[in-house]
Amino acid sequence: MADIETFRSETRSWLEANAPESLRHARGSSDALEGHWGGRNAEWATPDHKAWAEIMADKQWTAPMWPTEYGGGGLSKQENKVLTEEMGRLGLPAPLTGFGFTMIGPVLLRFGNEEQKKEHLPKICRGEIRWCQGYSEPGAGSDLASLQCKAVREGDEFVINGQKIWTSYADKSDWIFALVRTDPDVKKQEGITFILIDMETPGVSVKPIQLISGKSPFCETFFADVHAPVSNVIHEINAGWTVAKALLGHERTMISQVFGGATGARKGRGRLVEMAAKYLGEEEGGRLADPVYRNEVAQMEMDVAGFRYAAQRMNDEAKAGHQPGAESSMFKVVGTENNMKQHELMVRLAGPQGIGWEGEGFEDDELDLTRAWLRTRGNSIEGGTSEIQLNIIAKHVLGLSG
Amino acid sequence: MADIETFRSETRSWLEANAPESLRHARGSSDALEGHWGGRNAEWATPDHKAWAEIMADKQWTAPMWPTEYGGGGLSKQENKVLTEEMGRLGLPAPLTGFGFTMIGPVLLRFGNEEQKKEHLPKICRGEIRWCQGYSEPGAGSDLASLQCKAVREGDEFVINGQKIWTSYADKSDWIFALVRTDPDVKKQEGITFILIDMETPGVSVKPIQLISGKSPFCETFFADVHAPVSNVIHEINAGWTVAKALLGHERTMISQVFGGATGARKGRGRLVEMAAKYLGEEEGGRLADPVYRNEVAQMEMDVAGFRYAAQRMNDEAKAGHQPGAESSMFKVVGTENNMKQHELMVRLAGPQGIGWEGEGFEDDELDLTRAWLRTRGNSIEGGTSEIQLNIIAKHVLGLSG
Amino acid sequence: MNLALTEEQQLIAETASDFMQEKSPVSRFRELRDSGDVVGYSKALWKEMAELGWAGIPFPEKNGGAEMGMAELITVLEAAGAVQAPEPFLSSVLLAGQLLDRMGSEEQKKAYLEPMIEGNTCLAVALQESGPRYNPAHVAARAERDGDGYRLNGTKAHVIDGHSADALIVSARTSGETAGEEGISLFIVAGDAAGVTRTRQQRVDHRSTAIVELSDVRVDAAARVGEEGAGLAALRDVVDLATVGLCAEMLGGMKEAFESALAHMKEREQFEVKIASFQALQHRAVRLFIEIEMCRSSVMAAARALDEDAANKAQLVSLAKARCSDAYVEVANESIQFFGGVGVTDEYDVGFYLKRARVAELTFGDGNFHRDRWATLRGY
Amino acid sequence: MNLALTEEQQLIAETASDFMQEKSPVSRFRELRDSGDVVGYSKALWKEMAELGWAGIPFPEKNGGAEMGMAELITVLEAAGAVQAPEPFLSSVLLAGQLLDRMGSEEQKKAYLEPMIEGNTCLAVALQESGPRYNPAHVAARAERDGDGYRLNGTKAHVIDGHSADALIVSARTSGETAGEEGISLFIVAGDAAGVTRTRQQRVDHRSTAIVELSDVRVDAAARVGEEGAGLAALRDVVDLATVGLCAEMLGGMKEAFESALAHMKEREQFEVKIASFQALQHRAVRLFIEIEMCRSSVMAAARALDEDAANKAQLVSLAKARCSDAYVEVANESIQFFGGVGVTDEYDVGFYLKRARVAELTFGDGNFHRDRWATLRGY
Repeated sequence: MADIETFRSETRSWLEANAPESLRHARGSSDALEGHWGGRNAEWATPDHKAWAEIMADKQWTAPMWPTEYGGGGLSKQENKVLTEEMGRLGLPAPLTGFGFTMIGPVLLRFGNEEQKKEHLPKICRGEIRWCQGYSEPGAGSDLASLQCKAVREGDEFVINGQKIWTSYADKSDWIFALVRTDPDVKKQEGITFILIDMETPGVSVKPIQLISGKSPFCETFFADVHAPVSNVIHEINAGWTVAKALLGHERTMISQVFGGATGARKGRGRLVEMAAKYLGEEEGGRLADPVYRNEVAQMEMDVAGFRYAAQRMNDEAKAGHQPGAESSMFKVVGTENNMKQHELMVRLAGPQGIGWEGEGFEDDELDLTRAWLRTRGNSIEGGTSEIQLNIIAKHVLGLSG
Repeated sequence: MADIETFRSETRSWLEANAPESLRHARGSSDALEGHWGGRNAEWATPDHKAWAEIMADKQWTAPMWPTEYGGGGLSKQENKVLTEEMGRLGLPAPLTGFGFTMIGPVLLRFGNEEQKKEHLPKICRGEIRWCQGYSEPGAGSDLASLQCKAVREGDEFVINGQKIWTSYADKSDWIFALVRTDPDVKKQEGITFILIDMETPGVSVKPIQLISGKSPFCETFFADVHAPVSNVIHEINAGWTVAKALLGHERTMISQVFGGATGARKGRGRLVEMAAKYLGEEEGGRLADPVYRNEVAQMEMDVAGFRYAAQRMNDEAKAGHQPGAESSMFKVVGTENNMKQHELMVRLAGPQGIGWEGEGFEDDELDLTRAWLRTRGNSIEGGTSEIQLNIIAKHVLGLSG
Repeated sequence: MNLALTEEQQLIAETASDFMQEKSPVSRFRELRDSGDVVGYSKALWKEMAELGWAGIPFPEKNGGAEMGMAELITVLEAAGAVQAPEPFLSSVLLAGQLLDRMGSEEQKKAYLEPMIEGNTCLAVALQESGPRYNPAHVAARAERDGDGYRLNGTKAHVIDGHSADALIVSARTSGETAGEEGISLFIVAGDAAGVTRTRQQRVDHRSTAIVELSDVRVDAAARVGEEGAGLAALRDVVDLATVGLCAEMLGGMKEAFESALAHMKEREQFEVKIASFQALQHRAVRLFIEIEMCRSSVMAAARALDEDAANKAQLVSLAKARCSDAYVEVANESIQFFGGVGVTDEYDVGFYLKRARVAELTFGDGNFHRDRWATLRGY
Repeated sequence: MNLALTEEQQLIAETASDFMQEKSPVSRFRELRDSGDVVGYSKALWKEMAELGWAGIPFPEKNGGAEMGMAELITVLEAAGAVQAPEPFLSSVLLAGQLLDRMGSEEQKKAYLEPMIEGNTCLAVALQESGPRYNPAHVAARAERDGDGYRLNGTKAHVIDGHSADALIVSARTSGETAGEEGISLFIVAGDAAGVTRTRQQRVDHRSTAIVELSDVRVDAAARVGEEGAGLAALRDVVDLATVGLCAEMLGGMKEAFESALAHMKEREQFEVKIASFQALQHRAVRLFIEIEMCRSSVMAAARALDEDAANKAQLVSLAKARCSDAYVEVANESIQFFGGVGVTDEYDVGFYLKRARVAELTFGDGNFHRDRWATLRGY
């Protein structure tokens, strides 16, 4: 206990001494989706953000729990918690974020060989390389294992041809980790390889996807005779499905956490109530004037609160040593549905002001809301459709065969 | 047109002259489920009810559209409509009702041989024999064709062993029309025979079924070495499934009509509104005091009204010559669900007064409501589950294979 | 009331459907949107539709109409909804046209109604203002006597097709206070009249409404539509007509979205089988099918009740709009789910239906509004 | 707040579950019902349960309790709910016992609380009257000063286990008007006291409440529980406790109904396959599973909020009750559907759960009531 308190005071002093003044108590500092992603063509919000990333990279605290030999901080879980708390105390943003830290990094640590770890992890820690994920294909949605993007071995290289879809930020990324079919003649899960590809390799091209809500980070990524060395294969050739599954479970958990955290008014009047009051009026004393919408707002708030307690229970049980089962599927379904319903309700509360697209006659918040609502329509599809999650629970939790 | 007006005036005069005074404008006269069923052990509400049945049987108007040689009235569709209207004008009840008229009668007219028609139809018309239906078995619910009740041929007889369930009013019926397995070695639909059995035959026994709502008309019916002549087979041996299917479609239509007609307040304040006003109060001017329940009441009334217009459209389209498709499945699903939801809402409106079972502390109407609610729970199961109806529509209307 | 289509109605429906599929497939709407068009529809196509007689369906023959009713018009609107045809039936035919037919002088009909029926002009009604959403009595705009005419001041909002209309019928108070039932009068004003400022409001469904600011707009007495102070009842009536017209369009939209998803399900394979074979999806699809059928019956009943001036016509309008409002959104949401990821891309058409569903829901009152109205009409 | 079970809580839960399965399977409840029993539960089994310490869980050690809290008690109630054990935890422990613990004099605790904790008596609280359903301020019954005591008059209704309780705590007005917040006092009265008439109300779940008529019932000042006029706040507190206790029972019930249906689905064949293999049913089953998990989290959170006297405890009570009210009915309805025809026969147990679900829904406020309360508590 003494050690950890020492660590806390040292951390606090160091942060006080080194963190740029301008980033302290900055807005949005806790939003894991909107950090700074680094990369060859990094876009920094301010010079201080860049400096902050460098300072932390030097300190090896951009990936606090990764081993020190790969650029990480080597901190224990407990120390990491202290670091998070102390950064929170100062309201500091994460110095760097992105799929390097949340996806390919953990995969490399678990499945990568020494050479691969030495090559890639330090660059992630320093924000030099931005990663994207090449999993989905137009013909393989929920049935991911039916993917067709082909990699044919020629000597020490694979030659890759095919297409990926839903590759978030592919247009801004430097490397992609992708699933490719290396053996078409075996059971579909058994012919898949997990491989790393530099996006600057000739033959790689990217086309952004327009969504119903407008611009999006999603892209289509095309491979035309793209050469990648065999040494870029993670784990073994034709054993990519094992890697993919590990990462998918991880992704589902992340998504469910995002929806668990992103919604809901913990204290005071939430956004829903404020909107209902603004658009439908309130009586003296603050009671919402429309009793039927009031009931809907209450139901929605209660659904969100219920979800939060369910998420807390899962965390508390995990701390108490319970192995999580298919909970992540449950949270994916409920979290996304709550988020969708909440946005639908907000649009309905705003009424004719909730259906603007752009231009005059609507407030910026109103236009943002409309786009956000449309964007949420994808929530129950992306990251594994709700139907797939229900299948997983039916099979693995309820034991319903089928 | 002249003819039909003559028929109308004659019918009117005859009814005025012959219908018992006490039955005119009697309550519940239009309730098709609660008429008088006749039979060997007929129970008549009053001597006038018995007299009315006899008068009408003599006139051959208990089955107005059946051929006169079998005891029917031989009326045209148009004449029958006039008769119904004129009986309605006087508020007269149907003289006789039951599965003889609605089920086995039409089956005999379509599939029976001359001898069978001569034998059974006049007795139905005179209310001498009450019929029940032996279709379902404990092991064969939605999958009716998997029935196991066995009939083995011995000379001119079948010897029947097995059990039926959900045989409505079997304890009060004289004859049963049943599906039995006469060939276990072929495709399940092809080994079924439709046969008539006198319930007084040795080996037939009946046990009433208690439902969650209390007593019910349903029974289990057991056959232990029951002998029935081969001449009691309707249509051909092993061709019973054809007969059964014809009857099932007919039954579904009847059920959907019952739920279409039984619900919903066409004019003035319906029962739902009256209950809401009684149990939750109303403001001056009659507005319901609880706005959230008011919204639920409106939604329910609108669902019922919507169903009514859908039923009317089906009828109007049928008149215009459209062949009905799988509409009866749709109406079965929606009609039963509306009925169930409406009863649930009524119980919720009544609150603590809606959950009585018997004895003091509750009004009779309240106790009836509780039982009625529980009884409706079976609506989406009996007569073909909602799931089966959805399967039928998916396959036959939407062309979704599966 | 007969809820089966007559042969004549069947013929109109088929003609409209064929025309829409040929001349106005969804790709036409997409091109209109992508072209940066600011009118919101095609004036040329509007003219073609008018030449087929559709703009004149509910009007007297002497004005160039067909003297038919809602029962006929909804078959055209359903066909339009199926392909997202944005031509101004609601604004020009059902709101402005019906107001003129009911309240207008012969001169006004000649000047405004007949050219619209011929497809040469478009009209709009500026009846809403910001604030309580669906109440046409909520009028703060004022019309003050000015010599033998009036001077109009105020701001109207959410005026359907108001940005592009050749003329606007404006509701304004000649007496009474905002939200009062009495004192609302109607005036017809040229879209480019002095003192009229129109701001286009681009909606998510890629159609437009307008904010119309009236600043000392001078009109003659002859511009008044109907008697002074007698506008509200007529406004309510035409809003009911337009509501049922909108419902028919919604019906066409939900049916098309659903059928496109069904077609996708029968084609798309996952796990080596068509996704149409998954029973969980089948049952959900059947639920949508049933809901669409229920909507159709309600819309047809409401249209006929209006044509027959039935005592319960307002109830039936609410029945149809509440059901269609909830159903269209649900059908569009589910259809996108059946499409999967591609369903949320702009490349696919199904997103248009979700956007239109939401706009339609929030036009002329949503489900909650119409359930409340139903209850009020039924005295509870 | 920690939402994982501690080892101690885990142990209590397992003990309770084992006991209930062994000593009180659903068949025991069925026999009780069929025997024409009028008490509504088994006094012998209540004694056994008390001997295991369950009636004393939330009470001080000096009164024979275990000094634990709702977090522990709900594990027992969940086990009871699973097997439809009707023993009087709500009435005796959570309503009457908690009122005595909070408001009672030492003499009252000795005389009433301790024998109940030992399982020798049962208690009930007569707080409801006919009229506005779930408002404990709606008290018309009056207590008038009579010498050094009081004279009680009025009629209480829906008194849980009131027919069989040895003693009743009655709310009555010492001042103020019906529905007023002030002036409600509590009195403890023997079940067979002169002037008390109890009418058993048999409910659909085969348990009983009572109408209690008080006709010039004379009690001493020592029968008053707490200060004069100070009863309402305590009543509200104990109703919240009992509500969460009821939620735990509901949770046990819905889980058992669901699992029995699941077991049936895995066994029953239709069309040559287990009905468990139908995807449409699978997805519906998963929805129920998720709903039950959500209920569990809410109930556990509410119990802990009460134990910790958290600022938002009342909100959490409403959260749990609204969710459990809607979920239990839905789970029971769906479970019966999964059973098919046999599910609506009295021979199968699943009907008990539907009946209890409805009664529980309509006890201490239904979903609408608690959504309204949530909104009010959150200031909108």
